[in-house]
Amino acid sequence: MTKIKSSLENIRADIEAFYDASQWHFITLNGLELKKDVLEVQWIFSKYEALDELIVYYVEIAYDALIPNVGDIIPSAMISQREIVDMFGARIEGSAKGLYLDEDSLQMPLSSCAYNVK
Amino acid sequence: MLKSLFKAFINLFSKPQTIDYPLTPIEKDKQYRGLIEYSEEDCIYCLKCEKACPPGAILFVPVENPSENEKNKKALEYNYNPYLCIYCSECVSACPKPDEALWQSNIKAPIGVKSDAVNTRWFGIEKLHESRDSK
Amino acid sequence: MSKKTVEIPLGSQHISLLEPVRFKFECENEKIIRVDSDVGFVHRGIERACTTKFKFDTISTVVARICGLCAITHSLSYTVAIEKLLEGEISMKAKYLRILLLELDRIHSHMLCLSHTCENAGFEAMFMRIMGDRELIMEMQELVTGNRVQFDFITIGGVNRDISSVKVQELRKTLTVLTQKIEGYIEEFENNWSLSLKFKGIGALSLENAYKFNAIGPLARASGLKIDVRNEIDYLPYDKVGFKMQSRSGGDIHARNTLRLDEIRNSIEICNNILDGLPEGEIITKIKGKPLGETIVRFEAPRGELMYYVKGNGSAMLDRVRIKTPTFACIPAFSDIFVGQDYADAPAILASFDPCLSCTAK
Amino acid sequence: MFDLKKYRKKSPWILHYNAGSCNGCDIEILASLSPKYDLERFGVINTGNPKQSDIFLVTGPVTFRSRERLVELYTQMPEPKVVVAVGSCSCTGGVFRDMVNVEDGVDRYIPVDVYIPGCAVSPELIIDGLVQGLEILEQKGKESEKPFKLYKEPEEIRGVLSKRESALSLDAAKELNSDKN
Repeated sequence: MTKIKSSLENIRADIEAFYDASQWHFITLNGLELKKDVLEVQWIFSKYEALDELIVYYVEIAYDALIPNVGDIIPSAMISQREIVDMFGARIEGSAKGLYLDEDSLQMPLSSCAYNVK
Repeated sequence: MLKSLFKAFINLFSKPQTIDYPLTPIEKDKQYRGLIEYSEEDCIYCLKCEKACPPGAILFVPVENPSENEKNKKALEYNYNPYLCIYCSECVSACPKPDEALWQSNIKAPIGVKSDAVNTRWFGIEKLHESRDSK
Repeated sequence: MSKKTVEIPLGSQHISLLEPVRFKFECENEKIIRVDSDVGFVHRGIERACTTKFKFDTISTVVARICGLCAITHSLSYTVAIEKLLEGEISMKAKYLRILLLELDRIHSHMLCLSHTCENAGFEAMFMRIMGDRELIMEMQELVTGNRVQFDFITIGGVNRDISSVKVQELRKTLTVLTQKIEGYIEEFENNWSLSLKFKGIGALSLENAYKFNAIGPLARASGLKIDVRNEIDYLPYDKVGFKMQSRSGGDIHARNTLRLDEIRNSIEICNNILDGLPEGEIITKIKGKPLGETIVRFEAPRGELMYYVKGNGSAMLDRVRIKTPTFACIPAFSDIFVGQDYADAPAILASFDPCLSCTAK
Repeated sequence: MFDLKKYRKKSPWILHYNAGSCNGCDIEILASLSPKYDLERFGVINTGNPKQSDIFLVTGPVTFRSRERLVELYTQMPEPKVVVAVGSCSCTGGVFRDMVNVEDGVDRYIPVDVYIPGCAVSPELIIDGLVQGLEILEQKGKESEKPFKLYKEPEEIRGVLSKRESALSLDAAKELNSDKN
């Protein structure tokens, strides 16, 4: 597992330059709460027909930062983006809430500032 | 065509696949994951099974007049809910005296009806359990 | 102007669906032109419970309850992740027994999918035939683990139950019976007129689209994309037990079904190899400590690649458990296949994906 | 004329809804319809239509999004009807008890007549539970035939719970709770 750090401005360009659909398989988007208001977002890729070759691009951001959408480069990232939006309350361009959660369920369940709407 | 006719003819005389279940009971293997059974005399009240149980189907709650057991210093009583149990046998592997105090039998779980109040009765026990922890 | 398209909902409760999922098909005459899906009916909040409610040594029974069909893959991926973090090494016998159960699980899951596709194509007799033979596998699983569906067979450091030589003999006998039955199915799926009419050339996914939408599992392999995680990992000795990559090139329902039959054959071969070369040794080794650090573990579930990301902080509670399930990653590909097909074929196409919604929503 | 009530017990039709289970119980329901355990011996057919069914099989702890559908399906079924909770998680919540997006058990929302424990339930327990359900179905059928009385004798009110009362109130359960406390 190789981890490559990127920044919020560069991440879209980095992924666009790196991603080759016939070589790399996009696995998923992962969110991780580092501190109370620092969120780590990871884009995980694996190589086809290679022994456990994983590449992880990650950024460390604040909760209210706007994460760029990579849905046009990797179409299958759209649904993972919606999950991160639901689970952490992060903001991603062009991704709406409501994949899993209802209005009366616990919002942002995986972050430490989860809250209930009454 | 001929082949399938031949097959149909064989099937006509072969034994049925269906087992005659409610009339003839199925014999269970010794290792079948059935009800968890408990022996009060051998229990040493270490509460390891309670901590290991993922859904919380084993609870020890305080009672006023417990049955006599010298190890039971806090006057606790064993409660088990077969409708909440997931039959994973984590409790048995956590128990310091498996096969004596706590073991997994190969008896089928019981079917409940409305008068058993399987859910609502357990809420009361959970409340008692919470009060034990807060003390 | 009158409206030219009509919206037809399917689900959340429907006779051809085992699980709650809602589709909204926008149809023009018979053809589907757009699909909307709602997959969140089964969301239970397991990822949160793994980090707040349960300690790390009981989670393997909890994550097994994410999905009843690939329960063993879930608990195996989680345990391997913890073993990697604790740097524990397990015995060869435990590894072999893990592969045995994994492959038995794959066989029964594929057979369920095949029978379900047949039922949705209107071939009730074939459904009954495959379901009847599937009981052979279920009996084997009950023999080895003590339960038919949720095994709780895998624990941190090895497996829970040993397998005796009497049981090995019985397993061999059943596998021989099963091989003959599978040969019968292959003939039926290739030659039967009503099955070919409903399956051949319908619901096709091209190789470019498989790459584009990152398809995985049988869906991708039926289109010719050679992705199989069993080929890309080294935690389990898959290369020693005779694993062979299967792939087809059609991409339609027929190709998916025949691919599944091929995989069942290969799995039976693997099971036989394991029973022949089962090494001696302990089935469980004690591993102590608390997980610290982060790791990614991938496994091939019956439906495709399953990924676990586990991060521990040195205490009994974990920091994060991220579960990526196969069906979840396939949803973009699914939606692409539906476009341009007849509405009447929708249930058969849906069944051929073998979707697992309880995995998807966790 | 046909005597419908007489044959209801001979051929109950079932409706199956998955309210968020892990699929384990659902495939076991399918397996119990398959040749080995053949539920069709009892006249059982799996229908997808709530308006034609007598027995409602629910699996899974009720998730937030499936609550509405569950109650809707229950109200669409004609009387008399029997609800069977299949599996530990639909009885009490099972391993999902107290998770964030889950209601613990089906009986928070609809009255349950038969509880089948097990994770996952084996087909023989499903058969046992359905046989139990058939008896309750027959009883309920008889009860619904009785003429509806506006005025009730005081003893009658105390002694026998009417069908509506037993369905809606959890009095018996509440008493049990208060005894324990």
